[in-house]
Amino acid sequence: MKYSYFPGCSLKGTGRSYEESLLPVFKALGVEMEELDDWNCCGATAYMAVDEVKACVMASRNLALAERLGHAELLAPCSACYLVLNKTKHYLHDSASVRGVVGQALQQADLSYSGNVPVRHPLDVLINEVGLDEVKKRVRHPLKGLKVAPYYGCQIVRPYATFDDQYNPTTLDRLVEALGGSVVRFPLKTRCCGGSLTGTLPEPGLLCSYIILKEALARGANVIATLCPLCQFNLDGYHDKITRKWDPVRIPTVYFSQLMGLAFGLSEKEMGLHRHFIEMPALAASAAA
Amino acid sequence: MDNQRNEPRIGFYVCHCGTNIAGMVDCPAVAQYVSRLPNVVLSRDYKYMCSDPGQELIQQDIREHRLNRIVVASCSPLLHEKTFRGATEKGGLNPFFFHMVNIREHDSWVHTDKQAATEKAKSLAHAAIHRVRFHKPLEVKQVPIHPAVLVVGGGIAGIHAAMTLANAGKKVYLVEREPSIGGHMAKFDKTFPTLDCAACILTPKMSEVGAHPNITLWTYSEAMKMEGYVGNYTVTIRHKPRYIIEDACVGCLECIDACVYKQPKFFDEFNMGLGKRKPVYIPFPQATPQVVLIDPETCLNLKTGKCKKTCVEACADRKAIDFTQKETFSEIKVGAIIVATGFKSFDAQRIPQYGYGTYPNVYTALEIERLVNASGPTGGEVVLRDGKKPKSIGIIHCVGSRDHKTNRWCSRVCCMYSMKLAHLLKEHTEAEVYSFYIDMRTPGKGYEEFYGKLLDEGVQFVRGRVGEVTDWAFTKEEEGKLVIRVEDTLAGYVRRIPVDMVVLATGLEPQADAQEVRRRFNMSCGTEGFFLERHPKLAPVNTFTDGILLAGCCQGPKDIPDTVAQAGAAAAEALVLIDKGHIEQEPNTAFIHEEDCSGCKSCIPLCPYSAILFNEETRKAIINQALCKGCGTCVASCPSGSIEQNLFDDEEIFSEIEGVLAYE
Amino acid sequence: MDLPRTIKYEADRVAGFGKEVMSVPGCENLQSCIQCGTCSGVCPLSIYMDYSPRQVMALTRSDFKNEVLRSHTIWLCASCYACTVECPRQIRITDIMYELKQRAIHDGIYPKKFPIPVLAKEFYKMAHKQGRVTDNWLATWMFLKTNWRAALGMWRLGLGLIKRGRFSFTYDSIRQKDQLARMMQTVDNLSIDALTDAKPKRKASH
Amino acid sequence: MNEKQWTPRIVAFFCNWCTYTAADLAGVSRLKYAPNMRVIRIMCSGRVDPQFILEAFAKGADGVLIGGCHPNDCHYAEGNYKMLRRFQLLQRMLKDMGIEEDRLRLEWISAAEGEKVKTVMNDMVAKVTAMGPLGMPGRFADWDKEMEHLEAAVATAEAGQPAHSHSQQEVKHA
Repeated sequence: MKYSYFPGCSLKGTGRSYEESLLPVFKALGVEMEELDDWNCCGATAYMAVDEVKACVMASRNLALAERLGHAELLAPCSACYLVLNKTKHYLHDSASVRGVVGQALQQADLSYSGNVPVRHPLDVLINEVGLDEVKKRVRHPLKGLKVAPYYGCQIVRPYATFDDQYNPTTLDRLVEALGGSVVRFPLKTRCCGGSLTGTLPEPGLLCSYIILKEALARGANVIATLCPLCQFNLDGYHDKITRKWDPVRIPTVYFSQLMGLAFGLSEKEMGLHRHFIEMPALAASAAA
Repeated sequence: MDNQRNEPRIGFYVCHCGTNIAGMVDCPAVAQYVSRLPNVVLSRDYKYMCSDPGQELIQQDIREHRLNRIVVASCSPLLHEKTFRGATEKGGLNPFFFHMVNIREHDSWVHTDKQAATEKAKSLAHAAIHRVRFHKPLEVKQVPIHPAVLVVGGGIAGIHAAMTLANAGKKVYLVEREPSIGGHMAKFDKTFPTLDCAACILTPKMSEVGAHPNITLWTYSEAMKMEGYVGNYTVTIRHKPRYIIEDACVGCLECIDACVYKQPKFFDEFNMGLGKRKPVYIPFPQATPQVVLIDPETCLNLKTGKCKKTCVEACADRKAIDFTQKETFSEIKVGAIIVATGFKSFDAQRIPQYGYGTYPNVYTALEIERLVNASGPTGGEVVLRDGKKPKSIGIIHCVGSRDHKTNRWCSRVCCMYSMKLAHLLKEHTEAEVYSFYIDMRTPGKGYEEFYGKLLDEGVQFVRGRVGEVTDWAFTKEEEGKLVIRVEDTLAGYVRRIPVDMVVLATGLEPQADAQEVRRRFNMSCGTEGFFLERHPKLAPVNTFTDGILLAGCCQGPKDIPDTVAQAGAAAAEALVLIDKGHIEQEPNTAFIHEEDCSGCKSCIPLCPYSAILFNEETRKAIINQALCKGCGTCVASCPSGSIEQNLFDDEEIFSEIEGVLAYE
Repeated sequence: MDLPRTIKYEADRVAGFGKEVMSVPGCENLQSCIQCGTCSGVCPLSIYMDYSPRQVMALTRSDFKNEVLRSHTIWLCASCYACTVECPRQIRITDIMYELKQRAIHDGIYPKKFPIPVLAKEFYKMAHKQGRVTDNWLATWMFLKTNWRAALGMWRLGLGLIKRGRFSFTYDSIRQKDQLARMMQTVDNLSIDALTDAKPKRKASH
Repeated sequence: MNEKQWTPRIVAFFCNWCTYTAADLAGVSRLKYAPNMRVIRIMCSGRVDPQFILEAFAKGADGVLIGGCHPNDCHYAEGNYKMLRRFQLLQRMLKDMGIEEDRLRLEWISAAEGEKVKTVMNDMVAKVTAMGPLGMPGRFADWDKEMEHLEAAVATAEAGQPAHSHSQQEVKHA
């Protein structure tokens, strides 16, 4: 299996531990990922607020690069990138005029896009292509005793839910169980973490994060698993502020790929866990056991 | 009349239909155009052709101008063809010298360009003028009718229709697929807005049905197949085995006490699983017929063959239990069929954000009906699944209604039944009751007054569709409760309201097998899946198949008063058919010109009614006029052109084709 | 005491605004809104909004352009799409919010000193210029432009990021910046007509 | 008739029970569609004789639409299947005659599908408009002329030397 790979800005920036963990884990499973050459910003959420058509053009450049690279499908691990790339595909499909503008812009770069590159999330590929049986085979240190709150965030299931149920997604739950961890029932699975509001308007933004952290603790979880760099940043980076505003709700938030790496026997360092603010003693202990 | 066979003298009338037609079609111009066509003696435009003066005009013109063909351009023939044929006949002509042009439904109502619409009207009129010249005088066929009626479905609609017909002295077969009649209404506690007890008004009717000499009641049975045509339907009924000989069972229920299962432990369908039953059971105390049944899925003897059969012992010499019963079939002949198959309650799990099936204290309205019912699983005590009494209750309206992702329609009864439940729950528990609605719909006699009463009682009405029901707490008061998050759109705030119990007012939708039933009885369904009436205003209980009538919620959501009224109307329509003793059949049958028939037999296998026979002596095919339904398939395929169809003959259609393509 | 009048006159409406928004692909269903409030009921941020999402829908449909574009609501939308998937009329509320944000930025009538539109514009500029976005610098610029005091409050976080090797000191960027610039120029050069069904009121550049 | 802009004329055969009723429903629902269709009511799509369709084309129709009940829903059990089989044969024949496939269309429209009547009508009118006039009456006139030439040629040939190929040459010239 070989995929084109679109990391997105976050995975090269504050979310670099996501990439650091994802690449070796997928390699271990025999999934090859080739990074798009000279990819650009996906045209994310904030960009859409200024100019949607230009956002589509930015996203289309990446889609066109993927088409030129020639692998059948494109992997986008960041939820926002995944959403924007898929949204652009929908726009291109639905609107002839957007298609026209994008086509002309791509011509300037000697690129073209025919609409045939599916954009998929690594979790989707993991469950539906690799299969949990393959994952289980590679588990060397089952995540015993780890109580995981599976947190999907919003943009991976909405509005273009394709690989999981938009109300009660279960792919991450099943993955955690395959790794030997236990899953707590977490009704806030898809509730918004506050997104970029945590930085711009701390009160409403951080309240969103606080609720998720508080509820994960209330339900007995000792770690939150996530699949989005912004969610990870919000749930991990603002504990000081949240504690000052409300109560201390210290619980680590890690990427699903990091949990996989630990279960596969890779080290915390290799998984980039040292880059997080909240450490996970429970995880370390169980992984070593 | 002599002039009928002479050179055609056509009278043409174009109807304004007020402004319905005249607003888009230039009626005088159409009349003017037609007046110049060959054989047209007279061409008029008139405000309302279907009115008495309009019909009188036709009759007068026939007499004064010796007309022998009539063409009216107005609405759909499905609406007024009969009217104008009648007028033609009263004028002294054979009614089939009339032809109708549809310039309303097919023209003025669907176009926006007046010139184009007028052109279309002209060319359609032209076709009719061409065609009517070839019309022939025809006789209406009379066919005797079977004076019995089949009612499918034993809810309140079926019960009322059956009783009405039986009281009029007609033979009725009432078929119900559940073990007892009563339908949804039997599960209700009280009825809105009068709050009279559902059982008190329904059960006397149920036992009357059971005892009526004119009614054959078949429960646990289904109408499987229908053949024939209006007046002469043959229906096959399947009787499921209940492992009880109905005639021998006296309803003493001793077998239930004697069952080897000492405690009831199986899912009780009638109480939606809130109660338990044994493998041998009666669905509810007032069930009609008062006959028990045995569930083969749970009965030890039927499952394993190893049981002490204490029930048989208890039944003793009544010998009503028969473990060898198999399903049986009967065939009945009826003149008309009333379909009253009811509705299905929306499956609340399809809206996962309301938590039905996830949180035990989220209930459907139908479950609450059983919970507040004195003969229900808790004896009328409203308690949560853990036995505690709720202190606060939220009722959510429009669950699976007015929602483009599930069902788009308003289910019509939910506002009212939600308020009824709000009243009953308040009465039973003294809890704080919240009612979350989008729009309050109370259009019935005494309904708005009932809303007023509920407001006075202090039910908290919140206008807003609930976003979600969750079990995570943000404040202290929310801990351990279900939390309803909603925008109170009138107060202008988003609110979080903690409650102990959530009630989902689920909407009404078509039965799961509605499509199958539709095919079985040759009906149509609307886009939402309810059975389609012939005309929404003027034929609300008829279907497109003569003699198949509709009653109750299978046609669309409605409350009990409307259901009963509609059932009465369906019974009346059935009586109209039966009391006449015969039915008149459209004479559009096919017949064979023997002299032209080559005897190739290619028509014979095409006829779905086996109406075509082959005369071995003459080596010609013959069509049995009594069996022919007039589809015309054989006509279209006869290689020698020897088959003709009345009203749709080749020359009539060819002339119509020529007419619609004639340019001015 | 100064009591503002809350009545609205017909002159307060901007005729055609609602229709314009509804002509954008994805925004058509707004016409069928039944004001049930499901959007506000599920929105995690509605509790901070001056107008609830439902009210924004009503105001937009009724041409109250100034009220809508000045509202905090459109900027508080974190685009989690909860409203869009729950709406019983399948109105794509999140997309409408985007459309309104674009119009507010275009008309320059968003609430001043409000950091979100500033972030959006900075993001746009950086992505435009570099082809990629370096998140820590983006945040830094935003704070400097809106509320530099708040930036001081973030020093601990910044330090944390540096300590953990998550802070990029340089801008990340693509190689073929000129290529991207040419593409964007093409979009700017395209006449408004070419986009009528996509962006009815789109101006060539911002 | 003065020279107006050409618009297609389409003849439709609608079965009484499903499609005709659906067209009534479209009317009652005040749906709007193109005014080029002329509907002829028949009891069942099974009644549609291939000759009707040929006649319609011959008399100047630019398209023919047949509307019947959905499979399994025919009021007369299976008249629509009979139509379907005829339709498939007829389409091959029309192709040989140089009549484009899209000019003849068969649609299953149930009594509840008023909306579908509108879409089908509009779609068909758009397609036929794009194809332009069919002009069968003119073509028939040409063919008639050809026949005359042919007959004349045969007559001459029979009078003189019996050269078969010669007469065919004549036809091509004509």
